[in-house]
Amino acid sequence: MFVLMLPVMYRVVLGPTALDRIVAINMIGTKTAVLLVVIGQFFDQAGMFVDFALAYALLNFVGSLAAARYFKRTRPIHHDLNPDSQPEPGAPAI
Amino acid sequence: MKGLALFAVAFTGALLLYATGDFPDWGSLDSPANGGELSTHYIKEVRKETEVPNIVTAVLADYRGFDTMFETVVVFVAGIAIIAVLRDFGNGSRGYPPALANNLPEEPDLIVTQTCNLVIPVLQIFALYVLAHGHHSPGGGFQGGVMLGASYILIALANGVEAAMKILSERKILLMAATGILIYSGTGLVCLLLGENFLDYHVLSRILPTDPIMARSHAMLFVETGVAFTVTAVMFSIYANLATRGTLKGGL
Amino acid sequence: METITSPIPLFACLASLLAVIPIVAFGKNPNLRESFTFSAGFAKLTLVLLMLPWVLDGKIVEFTFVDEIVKGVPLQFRVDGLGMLFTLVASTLWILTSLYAIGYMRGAHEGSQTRFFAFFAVSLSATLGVAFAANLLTMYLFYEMLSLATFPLVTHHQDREARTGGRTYLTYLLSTSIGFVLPAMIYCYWKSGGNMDFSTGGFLAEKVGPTESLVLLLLFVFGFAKSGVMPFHSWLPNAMVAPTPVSALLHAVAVVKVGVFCIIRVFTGVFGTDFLKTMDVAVVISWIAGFTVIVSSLIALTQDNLKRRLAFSTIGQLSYIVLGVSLLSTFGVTGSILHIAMHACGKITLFFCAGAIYVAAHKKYISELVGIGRVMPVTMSAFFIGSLSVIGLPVTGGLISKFYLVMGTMQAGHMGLLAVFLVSSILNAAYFLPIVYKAFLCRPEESQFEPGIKEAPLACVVPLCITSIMSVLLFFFPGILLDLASLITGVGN
Amino acid sequence: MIPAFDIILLVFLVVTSVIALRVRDLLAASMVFGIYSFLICLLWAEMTAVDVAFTEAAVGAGVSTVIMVATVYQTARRSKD
Amino acid sequence: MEFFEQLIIPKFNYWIYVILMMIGMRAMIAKNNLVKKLIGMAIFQTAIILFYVSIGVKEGANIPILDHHMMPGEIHGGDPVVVAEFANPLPHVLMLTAIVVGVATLGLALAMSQKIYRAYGTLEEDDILSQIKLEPND
Amino acid sequence: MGEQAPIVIVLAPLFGALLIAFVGIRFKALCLPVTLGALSLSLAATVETFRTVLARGEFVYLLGGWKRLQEGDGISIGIEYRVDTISGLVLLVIAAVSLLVAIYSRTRVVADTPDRVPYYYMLYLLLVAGLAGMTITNDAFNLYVLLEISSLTSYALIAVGSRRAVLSAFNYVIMGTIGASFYLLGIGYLYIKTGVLNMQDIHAVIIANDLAESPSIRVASVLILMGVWIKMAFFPLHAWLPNAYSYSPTTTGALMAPLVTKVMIYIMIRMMVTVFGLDYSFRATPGMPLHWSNLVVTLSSIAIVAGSVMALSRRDLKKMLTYIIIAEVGYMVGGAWLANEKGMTGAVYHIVSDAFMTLCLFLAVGVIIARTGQSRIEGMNGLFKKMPLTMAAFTIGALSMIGLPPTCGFFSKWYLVGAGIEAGQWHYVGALLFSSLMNAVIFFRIFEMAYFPKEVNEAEPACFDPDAHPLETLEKTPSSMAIPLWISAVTLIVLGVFNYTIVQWIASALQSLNFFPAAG
Amino acid sequence: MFEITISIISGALICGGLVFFLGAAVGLVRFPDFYTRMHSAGKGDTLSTIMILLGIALYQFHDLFREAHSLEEFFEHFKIELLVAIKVTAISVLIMLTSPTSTHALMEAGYDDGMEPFTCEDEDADENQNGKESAGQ
Amino acid sequence: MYQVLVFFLLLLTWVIFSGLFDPFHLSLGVLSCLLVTWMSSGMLFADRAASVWSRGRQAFLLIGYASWLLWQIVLANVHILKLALSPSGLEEVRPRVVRFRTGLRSEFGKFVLAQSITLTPGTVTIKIIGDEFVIHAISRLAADGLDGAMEARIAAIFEPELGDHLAVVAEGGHS
Repeated sequence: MFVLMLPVMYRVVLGPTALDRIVAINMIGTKTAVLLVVIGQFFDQAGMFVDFALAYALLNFVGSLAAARYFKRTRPIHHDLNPDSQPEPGAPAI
Repeated sequence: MKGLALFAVAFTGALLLYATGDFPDWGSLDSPANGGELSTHYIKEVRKETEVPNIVTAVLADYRGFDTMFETVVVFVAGIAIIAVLRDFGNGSRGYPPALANNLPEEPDLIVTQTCNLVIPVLQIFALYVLAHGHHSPGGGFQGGVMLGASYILIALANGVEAAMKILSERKILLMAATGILIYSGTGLVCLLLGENFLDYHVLSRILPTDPIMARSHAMLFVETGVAFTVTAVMFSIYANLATRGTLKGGL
Repeated sequence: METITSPIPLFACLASLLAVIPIVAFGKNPNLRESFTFSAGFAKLTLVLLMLPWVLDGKIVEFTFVDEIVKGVPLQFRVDGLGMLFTLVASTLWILTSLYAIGYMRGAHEGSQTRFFAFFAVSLSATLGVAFAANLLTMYLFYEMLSLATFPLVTHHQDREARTGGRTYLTYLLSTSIGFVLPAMIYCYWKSGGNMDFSTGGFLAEKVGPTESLVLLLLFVFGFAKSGVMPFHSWLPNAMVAPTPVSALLHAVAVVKVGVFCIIRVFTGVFGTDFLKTMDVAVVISWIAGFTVIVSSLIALTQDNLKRRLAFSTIGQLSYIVLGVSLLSTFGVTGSILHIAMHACGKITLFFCAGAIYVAAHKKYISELVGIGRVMPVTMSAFFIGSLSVIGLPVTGGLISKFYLVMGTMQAGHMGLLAVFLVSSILNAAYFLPIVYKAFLCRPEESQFEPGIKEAPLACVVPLCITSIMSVLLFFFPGILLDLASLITGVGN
Repeated sequence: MIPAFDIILLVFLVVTSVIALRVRDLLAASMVFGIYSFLICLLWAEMTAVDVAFTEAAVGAGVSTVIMVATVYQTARRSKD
Repeated sequence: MEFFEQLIIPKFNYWIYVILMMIGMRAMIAKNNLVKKLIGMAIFQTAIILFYVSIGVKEGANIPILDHHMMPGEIHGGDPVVVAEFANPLPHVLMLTAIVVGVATLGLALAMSQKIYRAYGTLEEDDILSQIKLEPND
Repeated sequence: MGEQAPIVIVLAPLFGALLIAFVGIRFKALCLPVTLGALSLSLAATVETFRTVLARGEFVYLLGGWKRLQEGDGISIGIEYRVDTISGLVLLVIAAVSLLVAIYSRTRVVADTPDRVPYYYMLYLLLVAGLAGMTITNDAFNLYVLLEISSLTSYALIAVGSRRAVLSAFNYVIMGTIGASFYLLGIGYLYIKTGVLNMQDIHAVIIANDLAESPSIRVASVLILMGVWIKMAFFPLHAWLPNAYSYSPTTTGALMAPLVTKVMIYIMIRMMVTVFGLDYSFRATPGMPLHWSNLVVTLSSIAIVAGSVMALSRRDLKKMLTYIIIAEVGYMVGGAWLANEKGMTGAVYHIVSDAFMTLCLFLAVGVIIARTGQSRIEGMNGLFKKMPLTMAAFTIGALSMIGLPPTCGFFSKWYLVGAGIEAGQWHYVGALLFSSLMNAVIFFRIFEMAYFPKEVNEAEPACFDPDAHPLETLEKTPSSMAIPLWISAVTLIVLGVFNYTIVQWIASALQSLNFFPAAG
Repeated sequence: MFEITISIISGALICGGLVFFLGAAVGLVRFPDFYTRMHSAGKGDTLSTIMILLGIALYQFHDLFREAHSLEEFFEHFKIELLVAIKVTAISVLIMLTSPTSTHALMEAGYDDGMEPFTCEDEDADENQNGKESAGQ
Repeated sequence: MYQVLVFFLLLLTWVIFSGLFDPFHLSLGVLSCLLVTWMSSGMLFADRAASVWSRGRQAFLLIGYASWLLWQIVLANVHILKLALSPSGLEEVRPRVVRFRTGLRSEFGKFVLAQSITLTPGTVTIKIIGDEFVIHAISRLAADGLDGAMEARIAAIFEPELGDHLAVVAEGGHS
């Protein structure tokens, strides 16, 4: 499973845009919840671990939603392939 | 500056590594911390003394309950502090740069809203479950509180901060946060008024229909509830303020 | 030695301090204000005189405010002969100075007189505190208080000159006292094992070695920079920007005398002359003082400003005292103690005169004083008597103290220092007598004074007359002073 | 504890922390920080610290990331380093 | 090699924590962007938490929650508690507090950075400093 | 009551803050009375505690009633409070200073932060609670939590000021977090080797297992020291302090400057004495080329000199005072590390006296700012005439700072210099005297400015940024500002005159320790 | 027997989940633009998670018939395991609910952000009634 | 009535979570459920007036729908898998943006539809603007798969009155 996480990490690292990263992050988050349950199995205490896997699943959603909302609430950035060179559109000119 | 930082960091790192060789092996059973009298006592005696299976909760809320009270106060302080620092009471905008161009008009998204509507009650009931079952499974006041707070954050994310503020207004937040600490410290204070030391819960058996040991257990639930109150309120308040730059209007 | 515990020293000290309250309160009404100054002065003198018989009986008056302000050291007053003598001089002269100050301040139309009188009173309290102090710490406390309380007096005019003068004044006094006296004092405290009481034998006796004592002595002598020992003397001429009553009382009597008083205390009370004699170190101090005497006299010769000349003269005279006490001989110490009183009377007279001249004729420079004896004969006569006293000529008190000092030199066997005395006396004469000569004996046509000028106001003239008379009287009746001095030196008169 | 998990997670952790600090887009940085706290949470769970893991889960996923995003929203998204 | 076995392997966690801490601390001091600094701060704090939690780990131990049947309330007497079976709860308790403190600090610092942004229009430390230089200063 | 007094010290401000949260938000006028009430209660409890300590010696309050194991001889399983005369003194200082500043704040808070008064007072009270708790607790980790409370509140209290204040508060957050984290790490290193958290237990375990030589403990001590030093702004680590204190609102400066650094110094002393033990702190470690305490004393000498010099170069009153604080921190750290009883006594006494000195000066400067609208030295022209009473109090504070008798500053210097001589640390003595002189120069420069009438002076720019609140100047000093100022000024003299009593109290707490003269 | 069956089924589920996860991960790497990656992530993630979770949920029962001293104890075990299984299922339901939502939300975010979808103008473009929309305006 | 329903639903959730049936914890559960009901009962269902029976029916049908959807999800994943893993998969990626109008009225219906679209092969909902769905399809095939079948199923559950109309469309499209 961790091995499978590697390609996802690849997206996180390279990403080209923030959204790509966020997608990958969302995925990792979901998998984390799964992994928690797996760890619970290791400890033979799945009952305990399920609780916070559940919490995790719920809260992970909050994180991605916030990120998504960020984009929704900002003025569109005109993308080209190198977003890092873009100036911040919302920044006041001082 | 950079060089200095590098030096400081390297120095600290070297210092820390210097001591690492001296540590007991990772996971060793008989290191002073693990095999020591203190943790042994907690593990061995916790059921006798408090009847709470989750040792962490017992230590958190009872043995080191005072720490936890102040942990709650830390949260409270954070809430107050953020309001004090950031809150824009409408007349504090002297000389600031013009409002960011970021604030687009609110348009709730059907899918997100619907999902949140479904998720939020579940999240809330789960949060309360976590709070109530802190004795038996991981969790407790803080975790429950954060999740409850997160549920309000979720409302804000789905329907905008203002919608969430309608449910949990700023005044309510403050009251709730203060009530949380009041519940915690009030529990302690009742112990004090009953003639024992602060937070010495067993004396609560005089007013609760239980024996002293169970009184400890129940009192822990009280204080966890207090923690949850504060944490809920403050977590939401932190979000609401940060997301709206303290105006509590518009924002993320 | 019998000890009397009595709060009188405290009251004596407080008399002027408490007077500050009504002085400030009635600042609007000059006459009422000054009446308080006077009543405080008289109250103080009365209290001091009350103690005089006890002290002369060889008793010691003690009063303790705080039992242990630091471990083993109380905040305590103890009145002994030396302190009594100094107090007597200071409180007597205060009354006279007050009278003079009224005349001077009103005559010269100075501003902020309330502040002036208030701080004047505070300074007096501090002076008394130093005089009564029973230990080094108490003394230091009042010493610093005096430095600070006199600052507003020195800078009374609040102009640029006053600012410079005041800055110099405080820089010298504070830096030396903090930089030298404080560590020395703490070192003493540590060495003596927590005891700082002045005692006849010296509380530090036998506890320090020669090098340490030399260093400590130097620290003390330079640290009490109010004594004006070179090279820490230049505050004194600069402080002459102050109104003349201040110069008169403080820089002829209180402040500078506090400096030398402290040094005497250090020699007699801290180390003990007997102990110092066993180590041949005090002679270094003697030579420094001797150097100061000569050099300051030479500088005085070159000064045209009357008050500055007086100031340099004061520096020299103060070093007499330091020199005397550093000789460690009985006569030397006696001479030093006497010289405090004698020089005070003489020098205050001179300052009063200088002030009176300024009030009456607005003249500050010696070169302008040609023929002034004709328009202000009383003042200049007093000036003459004062000069005699400072030079050490009969029939003034200065002769007696100088006599003792010279005796002390011979007793100690330092012939070189004897030469210092002689040379300096000649120099003293050289810088004072020409003034008198020009004032009285010049030809009338050389007089630069227009007819309108006459004697200064009565309030100015009366005090200077009194002080000059006192100088003379002290020559004839030095007994009481000798008695007091002998209490310290332990030699019967 | 599960040593294999432990080592993998720790290595991931270091990598993520470096990424979080190197990414110039602050929004991405804060999201990567979110991953960081996921991993941390797993790590705690793996080290038997369930309560800590729970807290970290709640805080890291529910609050820290969100408030960071909120701050980035209210300030600038690009960073010079 | 022996060094490796003695110092690295058994103390792997401690090594990583030091590395994380150094990363975080360097970011705190040397990063130019305020939010980056705060991310560094959070990493720094987690590193410390990692250290503490590592203290409490026991080989082969389970989570520090007693089973129900061990509770005296349910079945009197119960099985005796074997200390080695449960992880050390104390570091966990401490770290709960530390996490809370961390998030509180983070929130407050973020609030401050927003306010700084409002005042200076940037979050870059050097830009802010150059702006300050223009202001009247002591 | 006496039994429960220690907890009331901390709880009173806490409940005060809650009460403000309940009623103060709506009725803003109630905030100050509630604050005053809570602080008075805290002060009363402190006095009561202190009396108990004087009567009975050190005593322990068990929170949660968890007694030590094995009939009270074993390790502590809960958290306990421990009050001895030293912590009692520091508590007294905290309670008194905070009460005075609260009175003082009546007009200031409304003027500085008009729309957030209740929040301000809540933070204020919680800061006091945190500081008092830090002083009184005997549990190393509990100390950390309280440290964070006080840090968070102080960050916020600073950040409510002008925009520069926010920036400096941010720096403070970074530095403060590093400091607190170092402290936490240090506790971790102690815990990993000892397995306990109670300070006395840690010490006992170190002694019993002979751990003093182990690298972990050594590193722990370094970490804790570094952490505490950052928090107290010890010289090379001071960078956060000057801006933080000088740009913050008046009340914040007046509350924090006297208390925060002093409490941190107390904690350092506590760590040295209670946790590591003198034997550890002052003994020459075999592997180290430098004597441990020599090194620190040297550092503190540098701190003193550097602080004084930097203070001299400032033209802004508040800034100048903050640099003086840095120098004063050097006094106390050096004193504590002189390795003799006098030094430790002097350091503790200086905590008390410096708290009041700083208080007096900051209050006076606050009044000056309120009256003149700015705090540059050039702007003080003719203040002696305009506000003689304030300036008199300022003078007393300044004299105490310089170290002139009979103010308490003199006596602390007295003990410290004495201890320096005894320990043979001449450079420390020199630094102390140097800083006294520098202080003299600094303050007399101000006196001169204030005493002499105005000379030609170009328009002086205010140090406050233009978009801060417009500073309206008061016509006369309100009595709510004058009274605390004067109380603090008088306290300086009272503390000076009765210093021996205080020193005896300190000594009674120290006497069980076996001090020995440092070698070399 | 029961045990083995359960293990095999749950193992299969888990393996299936892992395969899908692999697909999603590879897709995430290989796909050309954000939207397509989103497809891969959103779907693969959901299903793989659900499958793994269901596998685990089933796995709970694998030791249902372990040594039990009494019927009561058996039910006790059963109850606990059932609860855990239900909870795990609940997680998967929640994920089923939230995962598409976040996929959608992110999609929309990208769309609103003006990210140009990589589209292929097919010959039969007119088949879509409303035509294609070039995003970003 | 509505709130009672919500309460019992929540209580069911609680019991699932809790797994402890002693009176103490149950009473805590009741308390919490009351609290949540009071706090956020307004969120769960849009139509408060609907009868219990209709809700029951909907729930029942929803379960059936869910199982169908699950199968669709599997299909979707296989699709993705194919695209991702096969060497020629990328060739088939022909993304496009599609818009279509729905006949569904209720928000919940739209929501379920959107979710289903997201989960089914090759399509993801980007936006809902009024009645219009903006959908991103990964390939032409996927875009073509967007027929009315799903809509009809949903309509059958939530909006039976619409169902007949839509069902016809579905029949037509499905063949």
